Amino acid sequence: MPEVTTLQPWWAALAPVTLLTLAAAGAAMAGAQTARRRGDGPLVAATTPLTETWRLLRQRRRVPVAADRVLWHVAVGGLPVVAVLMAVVVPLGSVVLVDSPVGVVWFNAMDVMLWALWWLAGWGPNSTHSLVAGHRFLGLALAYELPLMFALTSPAIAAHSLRLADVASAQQGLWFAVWMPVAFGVYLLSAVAFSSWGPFAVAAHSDLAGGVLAETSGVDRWLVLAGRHLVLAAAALVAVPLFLGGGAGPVLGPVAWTLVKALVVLAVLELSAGRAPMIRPERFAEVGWMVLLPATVLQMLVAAGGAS
Amino acid sequence: MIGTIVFWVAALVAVAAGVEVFRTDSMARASYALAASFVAVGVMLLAFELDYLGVIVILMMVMEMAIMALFMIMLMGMNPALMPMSMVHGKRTATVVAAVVFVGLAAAALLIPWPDRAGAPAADLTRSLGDAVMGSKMLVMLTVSPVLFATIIGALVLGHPRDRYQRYGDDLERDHPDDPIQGGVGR
Amino acid sequence: MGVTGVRRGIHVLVVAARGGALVRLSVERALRTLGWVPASSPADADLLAVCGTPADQERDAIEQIWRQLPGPRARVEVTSTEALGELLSQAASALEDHELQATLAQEADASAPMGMDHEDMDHAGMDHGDMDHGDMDHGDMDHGDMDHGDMSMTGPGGIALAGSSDDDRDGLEMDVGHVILGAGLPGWPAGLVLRATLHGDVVTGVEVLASPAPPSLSDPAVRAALLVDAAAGVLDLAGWSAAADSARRARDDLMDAAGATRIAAADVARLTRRVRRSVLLRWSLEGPGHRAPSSPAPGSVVRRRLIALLEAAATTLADPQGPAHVPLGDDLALLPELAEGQELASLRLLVASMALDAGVAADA
Amino acid sequence: MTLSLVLVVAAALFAVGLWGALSQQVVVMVMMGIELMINAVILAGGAFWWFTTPSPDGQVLLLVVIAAMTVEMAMGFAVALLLHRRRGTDMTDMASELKR
Repeated sequence: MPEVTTLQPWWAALAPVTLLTLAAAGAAMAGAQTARRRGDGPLVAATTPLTETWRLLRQRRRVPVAADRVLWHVAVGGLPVVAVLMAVVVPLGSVVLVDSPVGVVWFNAMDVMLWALWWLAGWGPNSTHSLVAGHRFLGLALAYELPLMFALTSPAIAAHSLRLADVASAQQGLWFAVWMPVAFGVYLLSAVAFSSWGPFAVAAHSDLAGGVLAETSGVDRWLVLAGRHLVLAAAALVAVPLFLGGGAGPVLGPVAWTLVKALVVLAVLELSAGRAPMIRPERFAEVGWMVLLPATVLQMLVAAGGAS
Repeated sequence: MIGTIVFWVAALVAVAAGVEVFRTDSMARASYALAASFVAVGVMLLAFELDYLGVIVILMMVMEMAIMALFMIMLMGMNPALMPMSMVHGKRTATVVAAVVFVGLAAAALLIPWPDRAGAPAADLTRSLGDAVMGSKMLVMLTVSPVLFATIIGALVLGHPRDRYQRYGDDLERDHPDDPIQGGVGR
Repeated sequence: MGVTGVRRGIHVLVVAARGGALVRLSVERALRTLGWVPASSPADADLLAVCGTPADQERDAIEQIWRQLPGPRARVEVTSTEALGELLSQAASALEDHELQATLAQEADASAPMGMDHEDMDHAGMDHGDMDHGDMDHGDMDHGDMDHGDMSMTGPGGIALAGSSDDDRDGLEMDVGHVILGAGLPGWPAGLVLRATLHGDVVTGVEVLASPAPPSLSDPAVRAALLVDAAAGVLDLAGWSAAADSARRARDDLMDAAGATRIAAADVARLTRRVRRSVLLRWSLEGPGHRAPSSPAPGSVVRRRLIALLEAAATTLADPQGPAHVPLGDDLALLPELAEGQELASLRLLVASMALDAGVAADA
Repeated sequence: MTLSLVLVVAAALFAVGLWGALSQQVVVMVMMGIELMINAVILAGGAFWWFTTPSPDGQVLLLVVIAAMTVEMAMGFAVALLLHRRRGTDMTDMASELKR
């Protein structure tokens, strides 16, 4: 078992800050891509998240008639919270905020929280479009979640542990991403899906007038949009110990390596936006159950064979 | 200290959310109140160092309630604009029975001299659970798995509105099923 | 445009009144040069840009959309492309005008149903706010004969509840609703108003309440621009915003008075190849707008129309004297048949693929 | 926190669930009551395990309880759905006879 020091609780304040910085970088990347497509300059591109934040924080929020405010607020505020909770179990080199012995399952539980949050974000405003979008997200979730669970199991089996630090240190020499490509691929795909982003942006898409965002304005909207980038950033962070050898690497320290790797994964996730047509849940469900699920089960067998 | 406070806050949330399940008029709120109750119990299990089981309870129950909320709305048909309605029968009997059961159980809990702890928990409880499931208690898991599998099949058979003859034709002659919306693999 | 120093990143909801499609193209082009962003819904918008002159019944709808802008907010009505830059910069300064915004906020608070929380059940007969969302029809509830007495079919806030129907596809009740789809949806054809009957999110009926009046055009470049614009709309709804943005650039080049037509023609050709080649697009669109097995032509209606739109644009550019394709009337009549059994989101794709703004519908 | 106190909490949860299971008219609401009762059982089981015999066997037992709950839910929903499709009701009173 590798030595990992659990940080004192007051370091916890740094977790949201770090994650927010990472998410801001991610949002800037996505913003830059959109701006480039629209023909704007690079300066505009990089500042898109800031101008958008400024705009939304000044905007008043409008609540539709007979909205379920309580559940709506849970959904809107829950996204950033879940993202932070996802990230706290990630070891940064030899230190970790919460050294959970079941970090892999914890991550899984937090991604399941997103089922509830996206649906509630659709339910809350009492509007047809957002409710349909919330339902549609659950349809997608049913398709990606089981393959994701098996994809998460593969590294855990190979490392003989559910602890993320153990999983990271089990990859001395060869990263799990290299010899578990199916699991890694399904992980990336699911990360995009549970963030409702890129080709899986089913909960907030223009074909349903913005979906769960159809009635969301002001600070609520900011929380949902920022929460989405935070979730992407958290998923990128978790990928590092799971598949990319944790903080291992030459010259730079483990903390730096973890962040660098996370940034690369984040770039992959963020830049998936707009590159491909939407993968519709009604089409994807069959792929998830009939192609990805068997593939990840086979991957798990390979992982078990390679580990023993 | 912090652990104890968290525990009792969770206990309070668990019971309060449980009561809210039956007090609220909203199907969505009822489902998610139940989810909150389960999450609180999951947190309490974490206090007993049952990390794996605690997290699994949270994971499964949030997932289940996300789907349950759909069933609630599907079968009870409410939108967020709710009308208060009472869907209760035999309220008095239920109240009496529940009260008696509570008093009985609570009295038992407080009055019975519970034995002291025998043995100490393993150093790595998750690993010990895994060893038990894959070792001495393997038979239990071998029994549970087919039960779960049978449940999946049974529930699908009962719940699915279309059978394969409706999809593939009377003699199962179609290459692609006749579904309202075609699936991504074409099966 | 001649507008400099204006804030960037303003979100604009572009609403085209009947016959305002051409003006919309100019406005959208202006937005891009300003670095402004098209809004996806009224809640997202800072600025409401009405293109063309709305008729009386359209005015009501636009007023309702205006009420849904959260504020700070401003609105402009663009009837011609002249002085467009000035109009927009005035709107931008209106957004920064604190006094004006305070007045607008007071107005909004006075007219909005305040405190419509869950617990307040007695605000019956309030203003619905959103015309295209909460407008559900009354229906029967078969819990009615149980012991909870008489229930009104209208929920709190004056919003009608979903009803039930006998011929429900999934055999579930209480999921029948009606939505009005019209102005305010991004990329929606100017002047089209639909009333859709939904079972959950499945469309079971579509009624055309108002149909658009497509412009009659002589300039082939503009005609091509409208076709490419329609293709961009389809691509956007299909989620492929990279391709949609290329299409919009080509469209803006076509609208350019200086005439970047030649470049645009090459762009359109490239885009057509890209769309044709995309396996993912083909796969993704097999779901929506896929005709019943009885239909002779296999594949997705939406994808075929999308490619036909781009090809029609290319043909128009290559041969300016060429014929202006099939008229739109009978095509819109096909919509109810095509839409039945589709999801709400797929209905949007179907409508977009009809290119009603361009006034020509490609052969499906 | 002692075993007795935790058990009182579990008893409270159980009683609330029981009240719901006995008094609710709608099948899904009855199921929510049952869920709440199982929730109490899980809590009590966890407490017993921790305060009396913290051996792996107890964890396996809890795992089985959780599995049983999922089976209950899945079958309950399937039956509720079938009932709804066939008879258009979700009330327990109207489903008291199983024949059509």
